[in-house]
Amino acid sequence: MIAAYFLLSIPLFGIIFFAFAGHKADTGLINIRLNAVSLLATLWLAVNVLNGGTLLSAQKAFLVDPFNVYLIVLTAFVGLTTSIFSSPYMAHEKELGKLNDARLKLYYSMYQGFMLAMYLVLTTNNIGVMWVAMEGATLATVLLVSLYRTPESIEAAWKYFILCGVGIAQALFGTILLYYAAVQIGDLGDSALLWSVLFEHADQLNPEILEIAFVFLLIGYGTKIGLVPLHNWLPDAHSEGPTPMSAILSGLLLNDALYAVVRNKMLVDGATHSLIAGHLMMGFGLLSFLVAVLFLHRQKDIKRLFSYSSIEHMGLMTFAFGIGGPMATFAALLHMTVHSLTKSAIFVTVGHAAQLAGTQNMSKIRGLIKTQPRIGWGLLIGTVAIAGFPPFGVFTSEFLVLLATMHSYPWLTPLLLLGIGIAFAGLFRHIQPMVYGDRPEGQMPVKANLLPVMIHLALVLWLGLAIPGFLADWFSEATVLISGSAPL
Amino acid sequence: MALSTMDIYTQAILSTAALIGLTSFLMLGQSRLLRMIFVFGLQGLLLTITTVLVAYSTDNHHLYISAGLTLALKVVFIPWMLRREVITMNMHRDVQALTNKTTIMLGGASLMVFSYYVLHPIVHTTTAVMLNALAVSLSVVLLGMLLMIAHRQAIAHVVGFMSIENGLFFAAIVATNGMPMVVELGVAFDVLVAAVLFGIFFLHIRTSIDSLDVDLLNRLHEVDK
Amino acid sequence: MNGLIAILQTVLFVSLAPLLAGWLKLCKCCLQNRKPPSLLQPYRDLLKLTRKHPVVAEQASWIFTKAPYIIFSATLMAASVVPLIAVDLPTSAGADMIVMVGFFAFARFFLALAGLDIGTAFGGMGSSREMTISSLAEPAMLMAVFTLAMAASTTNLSVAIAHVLNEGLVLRPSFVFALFALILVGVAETGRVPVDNPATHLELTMIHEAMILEYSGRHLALIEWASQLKLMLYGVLIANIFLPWGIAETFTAEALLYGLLAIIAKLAVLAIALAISETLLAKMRLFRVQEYLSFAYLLGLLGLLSHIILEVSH
Amino acid sequence: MILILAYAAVLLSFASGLLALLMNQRDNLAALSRYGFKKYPNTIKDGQELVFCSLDEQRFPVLLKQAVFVLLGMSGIFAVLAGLSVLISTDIITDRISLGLPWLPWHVRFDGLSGFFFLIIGIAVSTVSLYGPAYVNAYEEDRHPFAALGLFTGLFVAGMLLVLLADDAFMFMIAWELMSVASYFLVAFQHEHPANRRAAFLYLLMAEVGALAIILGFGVLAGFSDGFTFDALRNAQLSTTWGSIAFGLALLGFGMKAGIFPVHVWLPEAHPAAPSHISALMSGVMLKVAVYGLVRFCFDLLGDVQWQWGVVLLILGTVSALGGILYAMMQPNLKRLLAYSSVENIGIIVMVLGLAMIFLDNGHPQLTALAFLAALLHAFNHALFKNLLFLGAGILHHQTHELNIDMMGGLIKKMPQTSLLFLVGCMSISSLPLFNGFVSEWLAFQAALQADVLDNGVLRSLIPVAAAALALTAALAAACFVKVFGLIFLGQSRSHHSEKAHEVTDKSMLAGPALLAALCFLFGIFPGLVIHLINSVSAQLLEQTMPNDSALGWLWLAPVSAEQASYSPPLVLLAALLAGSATFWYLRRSPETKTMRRAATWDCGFGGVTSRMQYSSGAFTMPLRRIFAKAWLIDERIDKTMQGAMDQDVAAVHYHLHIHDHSWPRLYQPIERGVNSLAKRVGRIQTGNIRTYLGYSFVTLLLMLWVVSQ
Repeated sequence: MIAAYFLLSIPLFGIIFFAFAGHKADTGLINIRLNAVSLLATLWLAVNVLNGGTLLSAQKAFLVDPFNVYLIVLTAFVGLTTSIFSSPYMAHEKELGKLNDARLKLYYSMYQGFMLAMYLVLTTNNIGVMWVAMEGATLATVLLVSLYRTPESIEAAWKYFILCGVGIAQALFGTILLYYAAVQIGDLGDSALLWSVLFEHADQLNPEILEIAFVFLLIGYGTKIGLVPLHNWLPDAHSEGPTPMSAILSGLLLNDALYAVVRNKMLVDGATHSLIAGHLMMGFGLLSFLVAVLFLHRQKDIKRLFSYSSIEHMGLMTFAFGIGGPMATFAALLHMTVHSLTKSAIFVTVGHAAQLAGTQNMSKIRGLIKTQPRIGWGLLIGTVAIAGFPPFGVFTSEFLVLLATMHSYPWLTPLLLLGIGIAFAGLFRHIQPMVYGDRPEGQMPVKANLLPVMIHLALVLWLGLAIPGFLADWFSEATVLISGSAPL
Repeated sequence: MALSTMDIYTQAILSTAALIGLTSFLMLGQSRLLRMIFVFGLQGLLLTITTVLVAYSTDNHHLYISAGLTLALKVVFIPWMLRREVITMNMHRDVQALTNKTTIMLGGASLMVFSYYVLHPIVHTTTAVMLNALAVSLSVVLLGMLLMIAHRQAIAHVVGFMSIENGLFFAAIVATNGMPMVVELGVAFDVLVAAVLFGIFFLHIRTSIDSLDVDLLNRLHEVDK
Repeated sequence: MNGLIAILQTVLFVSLAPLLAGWLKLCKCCLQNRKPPSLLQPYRDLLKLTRKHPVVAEQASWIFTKAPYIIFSATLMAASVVPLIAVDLPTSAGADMIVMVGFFAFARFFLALAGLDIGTAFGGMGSSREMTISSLAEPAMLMAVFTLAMAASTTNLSVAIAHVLNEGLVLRPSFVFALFALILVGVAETGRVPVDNPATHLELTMIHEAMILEYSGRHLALIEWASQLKLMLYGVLIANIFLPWGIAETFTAEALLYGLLAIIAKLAVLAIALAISETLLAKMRLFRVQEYLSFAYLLGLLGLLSHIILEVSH
Repeated sequence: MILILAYAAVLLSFASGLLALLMNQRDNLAALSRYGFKKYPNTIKDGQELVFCSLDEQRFPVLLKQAVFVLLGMSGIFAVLAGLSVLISTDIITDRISLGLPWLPWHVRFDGLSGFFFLIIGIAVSTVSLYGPAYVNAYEEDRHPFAALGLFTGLFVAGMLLVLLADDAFMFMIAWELMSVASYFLVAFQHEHPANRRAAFLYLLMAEVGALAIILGFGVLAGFSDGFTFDALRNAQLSTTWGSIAFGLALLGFGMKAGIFPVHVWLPEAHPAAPSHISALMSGVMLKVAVYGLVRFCFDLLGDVQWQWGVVLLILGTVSALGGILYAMMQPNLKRLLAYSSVENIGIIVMVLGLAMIFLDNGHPQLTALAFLAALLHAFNHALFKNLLFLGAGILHHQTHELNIDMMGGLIKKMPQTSLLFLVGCMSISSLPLFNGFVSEWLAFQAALQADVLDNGVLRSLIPVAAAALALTAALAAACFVKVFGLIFLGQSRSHHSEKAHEVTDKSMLAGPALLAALCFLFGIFPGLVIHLINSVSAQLLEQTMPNDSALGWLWLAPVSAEQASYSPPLVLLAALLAGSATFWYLRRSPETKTMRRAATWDCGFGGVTSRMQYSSGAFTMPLRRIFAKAWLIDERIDKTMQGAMDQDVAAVHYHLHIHDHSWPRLYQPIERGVNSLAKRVGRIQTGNIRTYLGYSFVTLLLMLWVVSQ
């Protein structure tokens, strides 16, 4: 458990440190180091969990079980690789004069703040605190969205702030209802908000209240996941903020919001013994998936494009969790992992592409492979991966989702397939012209660090070809935890 | 059970609940920003009173702290900040006419009914007070959203947002005698930060579009005109 | 023994082909009351040509010079498959009717290439038209052939003919259709009026002649001979498939002789019929040919369907 | 042991791909080796010499390319060996690779069917790798990096081989998509031309849609069984309806890859875009892998086939065959033409497979085996001659920088060897006797002619009609390839490039095609060799072999019985040679007429026969174009530019002819428009007004609350 406390203390230190020294030349490096240390801490934590099983801190304030521990490691990992990418990126932005020292300070300290919020969301056992941390994540990132102070970025940030604020407020109402239901059992006292306690007494909770509570929680956290029709803030926020932030928003924030929903769903299922929660999630997921897929076709801004693809994939995961069978859950967990790896890798390449073309407008970006082969190929391969082509991991999870759907709700499979097909077309009709062709005038290579991209894509490839034993055990333990039985 | 049979504490709670609901309505119908802010402060005050009541009746001491926080944040700080904003933007004179006010008010009323209807299933597991409290707070939440949808001023949006918070708080206090301390503090902290951020944002928005009308924030759309 | 007879029959085929051509020309002349050349005129022509010194166009490649041999031997192969005077010969086992059609295709392929080889407009025109017509004629022909093949449940020509022979006189509607189809196709494939006019050298109308315009000497001889062979081959097909009576089933001298006389008689009659039709009919426009051939195809199809619907008992 | 050969083939192709990646790493390699030799100076000197001179600036790329293709060739040879050995040993080998999902490792199964297609791929790949090095030298490294080409070629081949090995749905799909994606990158290899980019996009899109259909097909089977291994799927008990649904999905999926009409449009776009040796692999082999998929799915996994499916295949096949060859005939671009003719040949294969299904469901196992054999044999033959022709096209493009056949001509004198090889290809593909194409069509006819054993009158009349359509197809194919060979190699050269053209200097480029041509001829004369192999396949798959009447001896082909039909290519060849040589000798006996006199071509006395007078491709096909006018969208224009007094006399006449595919306006553009308009509608919800957004979540909240409170 010390690992958890240590883990939480690192970003806390980072916030304060960068608030004062965020503008120094070597800040990027320090940021990388901090995230590296966090990653080590999470690995330590993971090893503990692997050996000792679920960890529960004193007073049960923190809970680390197979479900969230791998998300914690994933968070730390993506945080690290993104920081590796962000240090040359932000340096370049500063050279371009888009940023000044104050904003760099803000950026770096908020980066750590965001990481803190994420770790807190994942490690805490108290759903109230989980809410607080989730709100904290919004507050930490909202200023990053408007970092460039352009009218668009401010507009995007405002929408992000208001919509997520209102949304998350619903989640708090849901949490209060949960607490209310828990208090009714009596004799729980202050531990009535502790997830582990609630999970034990789930079947005593009042089902009617929990159903209503779940609606609020789903709407609230669903706004953060970016479920249609609550998604409207997402493309704006992703496209207007600095790219590293888009990468961590897409790669981490959405996942953790989904994590929160799933945690609460487990309680609700325990109480209601009905499929209502699952069906709600399936409905939202499918809607988001199909709508986002169509949006892909109309994008002009490259980062908007990929934020819609994030919505699409989050929709798919929500759908899969909604189905709730062991295989679907396994698939959803796997998809969480591969999606955040792939998507953050893509955002890294997209960031560099936008830098070397000097614009995010896709009709202006051309001939990337000829200009800077690594970036071009990175973007192309990343898109191939995210479009769900084997042997990349995204295919594996989508395949499993499809088959799970085929088993439980066969008549929904054609919709999914249609969506995947349209999504593929939507992505490639935009990506192809950008990567191929001859290089346009005055498009110069930029200093880029594509190590993160390679690592991420390599990992996704590995997951697609073979899921390593320990990870598989992890996933299946989490699956058992969530869906109650092991996959096949 | 009849109102007369309840103890004075419950009656007080119920009446504050009613008053809070009323304040939400007042805000919804309000076309002058300063008055809206004033009413919002009033709502905060009512909330504080409720908190104190609950704290006293259940002598739950940490609720006094949260009462203090509410007072400081929602009665003093936020109204003061918003008021200053209005003055500097000198919007305190212009009346922002609501489009079809009556429909909105009717909508608000039906929301009240709706929230009772939604929460009705839980009545058999609880007392009427709880039902009322929850229904009122739910309707306050919904009215807050309606307020944000109806008004075009960013300040009105902040007021709506905060009154949603109030609704949540009311539910937390009355229905569950307050959340655990850590959560209370966290929420209060978030509210504080949010308030500060709102302050910053007013600045940015003013500088970018030279107004606080959110309808002017519509560059990022995907409707090809 | 059988082998010998088979070879003998093939030799007969080759040697009789010019005679048939001569006889046809003779009949036509009589009908058009011109003074006919001698019956043996075609032999004289061929002999003359083989003695001549061949002249070859400059652009011509080896395709042009080797094509005549290929064409001739392909047609010869086809001829060797068809029972002329006797059925049940080893040669017809080596290749069935489909292969025979294949041989025609083979010959045509090289004829068309030869036409293109010299690089003149005529050659191209000829081979284009030839390929067009033949590609329409082939399915019609196969339809007719399939009718027979299904009726006799074999594609082996001599077995099929034997089958028809032993079945005795059965009036099959399918055969009537097939017969007409085969006649139409034969006329088209051998380049007779109304599809093509072997006598003309008017550029715009000629098909077969256009391709061989550049040939001379022994090459021309071979090609001419091959086309005479083809004509006779169709004749023999029509004669022996649909009225096989007289063809030898036992390899005794008199049977064979009888068979020979029979086939000569049949061919003579057919030639007269052809001569009459050629005298009466005029050559049709090129783009009427597809109607003509699709009619042939239709007949073949009708034959097949009537066989399947009327004659197969299940 | 046999499996080891198969694995070796896969791994070698992977290795060749990875080796190609070293193309840009010359400096690092040099540094590494220098470091290595500094570390261990006591290694032999000449070894160092060897390494350094191989790492030399000029030599390195050449050596590396050769090495890559050597590995590829070895993989091909191993594939051939593996295929042959499994076919001869006629046993089924299964294995598991601990990759994939934790509870679903990759299942491997290597049986006769896979072996046969291994053989096809092996032959193609080894010939291509003979041909490759000289061909790829034409690309400049900076514009078309060899690394990408080599890598994806290796992955492509590996993918195809893995598809054949797969024994569970998951591995099958992975291998399948690996094949698709790798070939997509190869199609997009020369991406500076917008047309190629468009082709690549279209190709990948259709591959994706097809793959989704296949997944769904597997899903249907898996829905009725436990697990995704093929063994489990075989045992799935499907109702006829679900079976038909699965069949339809599989047909769509595999048909898209195989290029069945009307989902064939990617073929003519993608094949010209790819480098020629790749189009050879795609057209010659990848389409066969799709056929393999269809056969595996229908005959092996689905098990009890319905004759109605057979009818569907029969009709689709006939349409594809006719449509393919008709479109092929109209193409001036050689590789487009070949691509369309692939559509034709796939059509024939599918049609005969349909025949097999019909016979199978009507309980005629022997005839099933016959039709099945005809189909597989045609697949094999098509792989041979289509490879040959594509490689030939590559050589022509390499030497003349032209693919438009109207710009060639007279090449037979400039490139004698190439022309001979190409001629063999043309003769095989137009199914002339003595060549392999004829044998499979002959067998197809034999199968079709057995139709009157069927009870169903409709089928009995339908099948011969299809057979006649097949005849028409064959005849048109002959016409088409007469045009191709005649216009490219015969006559006078029509352009400067073909004027200057000469035979390839690097003979290794001819070796591949030569091998293929030899095989085309060999299997045309001794089809028994292949037929024997295929028999062992159908023995495994259908428990039934073709009753080749052995009374006549192995030189003979008697599919049903010697009575019914027999064909003996060797004897025919012998006789033909005898006859030919006899006449040849006889006619050229006299010494004075032995020689030929060369003279100017007859020019009707006008003088000056120029190459412009020759028939062009458009002119050659004009009669057919008028006859089958309905089959195409013909856009034919004649523009006159007038001049002189009152613009009365004609200065120049311009003739435009564009032939379009019906399936574009009928099928594809509507879909595209539909998606776009739908996206436009959906786009409206992103209004940009925050109050609207709040309204959304408000309404959603109320709705949800209402839902749960029901």
